[in-house]
Amino acid sequence: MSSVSEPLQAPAPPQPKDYKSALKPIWCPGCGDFAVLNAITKALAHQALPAEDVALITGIGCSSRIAAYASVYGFHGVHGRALALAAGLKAARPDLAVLVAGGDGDGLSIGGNHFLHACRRNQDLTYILMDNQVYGMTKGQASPTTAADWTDSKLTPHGTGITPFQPTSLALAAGASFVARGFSGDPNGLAHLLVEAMQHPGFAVVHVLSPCPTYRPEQMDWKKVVGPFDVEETSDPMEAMHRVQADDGMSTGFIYRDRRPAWQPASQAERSDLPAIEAEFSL
Amino acid sequence: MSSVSEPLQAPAPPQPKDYKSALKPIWCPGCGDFAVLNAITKALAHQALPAEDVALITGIGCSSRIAAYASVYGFHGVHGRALALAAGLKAARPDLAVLVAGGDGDGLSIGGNHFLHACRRNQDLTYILMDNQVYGMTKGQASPTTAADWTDSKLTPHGTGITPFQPTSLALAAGASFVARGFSGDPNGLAHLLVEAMQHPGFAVVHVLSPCPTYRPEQMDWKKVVGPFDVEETSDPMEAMHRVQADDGMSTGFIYRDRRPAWQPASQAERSDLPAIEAEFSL
Amino acid sequence: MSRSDCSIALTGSGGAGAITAGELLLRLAGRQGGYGLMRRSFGPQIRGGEAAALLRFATAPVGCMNDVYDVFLALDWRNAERFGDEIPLGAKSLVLHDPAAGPVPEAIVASGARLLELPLKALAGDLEGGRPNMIALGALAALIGLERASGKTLIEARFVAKGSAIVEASTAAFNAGFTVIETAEDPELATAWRIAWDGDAAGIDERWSLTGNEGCGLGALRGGVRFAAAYPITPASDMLEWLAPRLEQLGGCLLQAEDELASINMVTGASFGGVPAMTATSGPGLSLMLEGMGLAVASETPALVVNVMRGGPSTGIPTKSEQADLDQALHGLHGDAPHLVLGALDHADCVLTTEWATRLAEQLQTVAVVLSDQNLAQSRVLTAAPDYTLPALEGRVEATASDAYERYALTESGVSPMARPGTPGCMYTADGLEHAASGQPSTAAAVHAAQLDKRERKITDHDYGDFWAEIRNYPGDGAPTLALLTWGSTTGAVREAAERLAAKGRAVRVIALRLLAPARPAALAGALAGIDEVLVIEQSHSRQFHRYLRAHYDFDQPLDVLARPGPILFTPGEIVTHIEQETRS
Amino acid sequence: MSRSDCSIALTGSGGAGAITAGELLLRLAGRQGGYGLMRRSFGPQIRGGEAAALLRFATAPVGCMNDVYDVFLALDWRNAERFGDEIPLGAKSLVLHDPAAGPVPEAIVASGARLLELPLKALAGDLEGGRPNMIALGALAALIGLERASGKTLIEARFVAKGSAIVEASTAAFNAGFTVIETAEDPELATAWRIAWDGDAAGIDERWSLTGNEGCGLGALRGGVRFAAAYPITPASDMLEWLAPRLEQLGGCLLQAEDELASINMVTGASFGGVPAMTATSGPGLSLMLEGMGLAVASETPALVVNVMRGGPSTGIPTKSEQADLDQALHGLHGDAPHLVLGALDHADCVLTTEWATRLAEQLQTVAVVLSDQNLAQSRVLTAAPDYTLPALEGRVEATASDAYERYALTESGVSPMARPGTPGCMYTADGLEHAASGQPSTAAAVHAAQLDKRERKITDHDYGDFWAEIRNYPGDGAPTLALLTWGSTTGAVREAAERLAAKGRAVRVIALRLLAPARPAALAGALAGIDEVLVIEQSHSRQFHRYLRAHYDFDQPLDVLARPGPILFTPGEIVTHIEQETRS
Ligand SMILES: Cc1ncc(C[n+]2csc(CCOP(=O)(O)OP(=O)(O)O)c2C)c(N)n1
Ligand SMILES: Cc1ncc(C[n+]2csc(CCOP(=O)(O)OP(=O)(O)O)c2C)c(N)n1
Ligand code: SF4
Ligand code: SF4
Ligand SMILES: [Mg+2]
Ligand SMILES: [Mg+2]
Repeated sequence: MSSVSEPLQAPAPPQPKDYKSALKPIWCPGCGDFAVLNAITKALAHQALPAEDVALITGIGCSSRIAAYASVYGFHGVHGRALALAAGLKAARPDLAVLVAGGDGDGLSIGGNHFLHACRRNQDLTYILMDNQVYGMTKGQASPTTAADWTDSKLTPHGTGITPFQPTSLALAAGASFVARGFSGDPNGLAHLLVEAMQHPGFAVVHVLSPCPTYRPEQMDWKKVVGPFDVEETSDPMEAMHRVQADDGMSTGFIYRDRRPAWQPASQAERSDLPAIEAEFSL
Repeated sequence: MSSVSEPLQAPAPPQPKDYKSALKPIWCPGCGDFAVLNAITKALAHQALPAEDVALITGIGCSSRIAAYASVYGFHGVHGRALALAAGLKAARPDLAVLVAGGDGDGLSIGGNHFLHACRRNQDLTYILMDNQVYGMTKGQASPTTAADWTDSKLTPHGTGITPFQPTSLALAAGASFVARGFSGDPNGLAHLLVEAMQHPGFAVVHVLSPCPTYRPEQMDWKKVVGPFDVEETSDPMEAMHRVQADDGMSTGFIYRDRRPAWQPASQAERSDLPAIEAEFSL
Repeated sequence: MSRSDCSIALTGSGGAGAITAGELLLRLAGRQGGYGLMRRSFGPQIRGGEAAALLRFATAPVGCMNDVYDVFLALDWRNAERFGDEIPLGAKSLVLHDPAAGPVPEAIVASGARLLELPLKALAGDLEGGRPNMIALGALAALIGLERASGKTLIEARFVAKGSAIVEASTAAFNAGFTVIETAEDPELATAWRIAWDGDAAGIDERWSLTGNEGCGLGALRGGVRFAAAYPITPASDMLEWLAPRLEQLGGCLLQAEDELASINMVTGASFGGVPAMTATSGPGLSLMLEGMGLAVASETPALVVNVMRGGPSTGIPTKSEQADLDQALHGLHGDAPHLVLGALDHADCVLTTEWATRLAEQLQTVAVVLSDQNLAQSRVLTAAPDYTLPALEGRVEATASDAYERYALTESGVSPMARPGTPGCMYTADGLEHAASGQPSTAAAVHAAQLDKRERKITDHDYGDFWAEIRNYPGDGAPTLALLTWGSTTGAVREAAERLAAKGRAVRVIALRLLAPARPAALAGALAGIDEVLVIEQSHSRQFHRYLRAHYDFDQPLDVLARPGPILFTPGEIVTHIEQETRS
Repeated sequence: MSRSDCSIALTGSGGAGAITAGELLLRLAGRQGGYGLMRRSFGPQIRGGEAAALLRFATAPVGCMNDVYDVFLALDWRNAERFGDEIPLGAKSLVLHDPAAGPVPEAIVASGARLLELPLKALAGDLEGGRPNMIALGALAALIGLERASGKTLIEARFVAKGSAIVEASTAAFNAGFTVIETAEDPELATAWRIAWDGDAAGIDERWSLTGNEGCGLGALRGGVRFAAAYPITPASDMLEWLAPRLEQLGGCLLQAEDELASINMVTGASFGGVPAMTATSGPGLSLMLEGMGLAVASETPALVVNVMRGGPSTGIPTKSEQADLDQALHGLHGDAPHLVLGALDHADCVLTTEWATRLAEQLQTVAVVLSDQNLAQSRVLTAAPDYTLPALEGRVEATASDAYERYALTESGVSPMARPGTPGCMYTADGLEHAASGQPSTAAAVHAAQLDKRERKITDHDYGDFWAEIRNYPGDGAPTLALLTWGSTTGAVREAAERLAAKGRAVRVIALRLLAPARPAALAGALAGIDEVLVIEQSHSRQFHRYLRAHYDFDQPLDVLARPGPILFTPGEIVTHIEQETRS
């Protein structure tokens, strides 16, 4: 505690590293997820958010390990349920800034239903979908965003033969009110998107291309093809849908933003108390 | 068995009633689901499909009870998993015609993930989504297609406050190759859609407006507002998306059809046998 | 001649109003100082199908249906045979039937019950807007000795919103029915079914009308729950519907989730945020929650799960009762995942047990499963207002700002302070991976063992006081040597069986376990002092409770078992007969 | 001096190639007529982190690791301390270390093991493209008396695809390592760790190299499985990856599902279609499958679920072994849902048990859960090719066209003919709702009881013959009075402990349960004849197996328990010590 006689000083603005935990990531060298972590801490520092007022909720996967690497309140939950954990947390604690992060498997395979319903519910959450088009943690199987002809998994030796999802299209069709795409190769750009996503009043989906050099070494070439969208963001969902459908999935930037108010649990009932409620049981 | 001396006669063409089971439906009087059952049996009769070569797979809900009312091979599974049952059945038994039916709760709430993935997988299945915008079976709660301001459920006394899903938009965004909308008030039109859906090579979604007079009595007015789309079907998914977004959800007819081949499990590997496989273990 | 107990079944086809009449009759009896219980039963049709109101009235509290119905009134006979199983009749039963409804079904005639005509249609025809169910209400009210005047008051209160014409027509119908019985030639009608409402009217103000679902909902609120997330399922939905508006009134909320996978995780998320949280479901939903419950156990996040049991397995018999989710509640989680399982013993006990479970979950930072069942959940009882004092519990131990905060610190009790998000300096990551005291993931054997020990110790070492079971002696000729060991809603019938045995001179002890896990072997051994025979009574085909007792308790006495599946509930007579025929002593 | 058994640990940081060298060493020993076992262990990093190859070689089959490692070779010391728990060393151990890798860690020095320098880096530097791991391979091969020539052959076979430069460099490195040991001054090096490969070479052709995951996969194929659906999960994924191409080769298929809710229902759908079907998963996935398994039980649809246990609860310790999903496999379904649970006893037994489970599920129209664990699943053993004859099973009883077909007919055995879709006249609806014989939903008490009885009877009344357990006497001085009762992969260490006790004169009987549910109390009572003390051995913190035995079996003997959690596996010595210190007789 500072003694009374010390001169008052404005606290130093927080730095990104202040939001990092002491834990050493288990990620492989070169994994895109390192940069996502950096972008998150930058975005938090930029907003100078007190670390204790931020929660980072994840599922299971390499990407989902990110919760423990940030020094905020974290929950490393079970596979696919991060958005449900976060929905409960945010409804109970609207005062917290709640970030959710996880992989393409976590969010679109096992967690697909919660993704749909989170988009529809439009709670004030920021969802960081770390897409490497593979299940990294379980050693390289196809995910819902993997190209149909990717044959490197022994589970699907001829490729899945199934057209991948476009996460941004799904988000739009399901009703998300903010959709953007970032790239781990551009952590500053990503941090900027994250700041805006957090400022957005409703459910914000940030689709992040985050390569897995271990199981998708060819993704190391993403840096050659990723670039900004050549159009501005829109508030027309159909227009946004057009753009993402026309795109090769490699353009980054803001896609869609509709500033309608976030959903919150109903609170218009007249306040009562337990004795009054119990009185209803009397004959 | 007919004796040899009897004159040979062409078998009478099957009638819709031949596809009905002896079981009396538990549905409330006036429930739209009766007409959906009629439409299914008409569609089967129209195609003169041997009843034993048809399977009807459902989940749980008033609508899902339909499996037992048709005299085909049926599976009345658990809540939300009909599409998964059907995916396994069709992969194992591609010779069967497999229909899947269920409610808006079964298909879009608890079963939402399988709906997404069935659309993406594009197996040759026909999915009849019987939408009454309510959970009938559990006595009237809001479903994912219920309007945000519907206040008749005690669970959401001020309405859900959440924008409903557009099932057809979701189907399109997730990759379904056939999308249409029918109405239980027009069983012949619905039967026609079902025939086409069954003929379609891939995953066909038929969104059926099927009123619940018990918990949504106002839906009895649907017959006044439902009418055919004023445009032809398209094979352009964006175009289709436009139409369903512009529509009030009450237009019926074909929406989208893409005749790409259905997905089937891989079978390009050279055939082998168990002894050869076991030989791999030898040192 | 008057009696202290009368059971009535009232049936009718869709829209006939049997349930409405039954509910009014129950309320009427309550107003007159009586106790009672009402179950509802429906045919398979979703709505508008046949319905039965199954009622029991008495001058003392009742916890179960009786062996035989004294009175059966059918508004019509359409599909009435469906309820045959549920409405046992005997030679002393009275069947009131409307000649206009056609002949009495064979099975009912065969019971030997006395048949008496009650011309509902004809009487209704004489009255404008007169509804047969209100005539039936009047007749039954008169039969069991309720006051005509209170009928009027009640009908007014109930139908006032529907306008005065309805109120008047209903009242007239009620009166007409009442008069028929009052003025009947047969003097038996005026006396044989009349209950001696001995005016416990002073206690009426402390008398509640309560369903088990309401009881659990209230218990959760009393325990501090301010967040719920759930997906509708029979027979738990009414609890959720009761809770939704009331949580809101208390500044909390209920989220309708997309499925049970979401609801349990929403609960865990809210609880992580510092708000006591719950969900309610039934077997199929509980199955889907197990992974999420395991996460709450491993991450030491308090969570309340109320499971209202219905007939199983799978979709089973959703509208009927059974006690067969015990195994799953106890053992359904993968890995070694110690948690709390409690069972509510009766309607009022739903309040106590659920409040206690909530407080235990909060204090012990684990999952508490409360098992109720369709029997309690959807029946309505007239009962004394719940009156209990729980063992003192300090509530959730929260962490305060600290530099060296360790979320999973190895404390003596096994409970480690839990930081509420927003607390500076205590940031941690809750984890379902095995973790060291800091929360950091670890695969080390010593860490794993220490955390497994901690999670078990905090639960097994806790002092649950006397609430782990209800233990009552029913003294007969001498001290009891036979103990009836049961749990959950079966307790109602067991208690009454014990009373009857005691009245016949056979002393028994009833031990009804409220705390199912952790097991309390020392406490049970103490409760069995002086007992040389134990009969386990449960409603499960595979004897789940019996197996569990064998696994976790040592008995010096031989264990007998009376176990069978639902949907027909145990009656006191069935238990008495079993004991008289099968037990040794 | 030569030995019959030698344990070797080989560690290295990411990319050092410890695992590759270990695999080659195992294969080399197999080619020379030896038996052996290899486990792999990794640090937390997803890929490229430190790795350990844990090996044991012997002249007779081995089923577990030994108490202490005889040889520890570290390619480098980076993070090697992580494996400390898993690599116990003693004063007789030999540590081969590269002086260029820095000082030997304290903990290893403290073990008192003999330290010997092996200048890997230096030797590698002398060779073009020479990799230290191949030098280590050569050194270890020489140390345990393998032939230099076969090393060359094996290296060629392994690296041929990588080009001749790699083959040559690797061979040269192997030879260099081999020579270092061969020419070592210290004569002990040439003899002390040398195994007397007594040329069981005749049997090599019947010798397999097998992991538990491969064994389960093969067992399923032998049982007739031609459809699989699954969602990847550690440590079951390798089984799926083994199955996918092979199912396809046999005309079947494997579907990668979106989650486990889907996979179990896909399995049920395929099986409903007439194709024997399976899934494989681990704890978290099994949790999600329980509702679907209940549907298969209630609808009487055969289904095989292989659950490869890992450390729990929740996400737990995914890469390590534990036997703590037993409770869930037995009791995780809601309602009364009888089904089969089997546990594989060793690698080869994975084949037998999984084939048997598949055939039982098909014949009895129910769910069979096979429990394996990470210990078996991901370790590789050199074993005799599985050789067994299962009890005759007629397979799925199919219905033939009929007018009066009843899907759930009440037969004496409880098994009712199941119509394959496509069969005319037998259309029915499979249902998870309780149903009458016809399949029609019913809530009637008698129907429910009859169907519950049927579903239980078909399982409990089946004659499982002698396969329910492996029962072996290990004779010492006299007949055994102590029985070791165990299940699953723990059997390996228990068997070896029994051998050691017997060798010391202490006779014991090992009873390893292969069929866990239904319980076989009469059979076990028979197997316990002459026994007056029973020790239950299991790898679970909450003694799940012990509790289950208490619940379902009667013992005349006192039951002792040796139970502890993972991730460290039991060793024979630990069990012997426990028995010598704790058991009475
Ligand atoms: C219920 C359940 N099923 C399966 C798994 C195994 N599992 C762990 S992570 C993962 C997928 C990871 O993929 P993704 O979410 O894309 O994350 P990444 O590792 O690629 O970052 C799977 C299938 C699990 N932990 N739980
Ligand atoms: C796992 C599970 N959760 C909840 C339920 C309860 N439940 C039965 S049907 C149903 C919803 C029915 O709605 P929908 O699918 O729209 O069918 P409808 O009755 O409206 O035709 C619910 C929630 C269940 N059977 N299983
Ligand atoms: S496996 Fe891929 S996603 Fe996982 S840590 Fe390694 S590089 Fe990253
Ligand atoms: S509740 Fe609604 S959906 Fe269900 S049967 Fe009745 S009308 Fe149909
Ligand atoms: Mg991924
Ligand atoms: Mg519906």
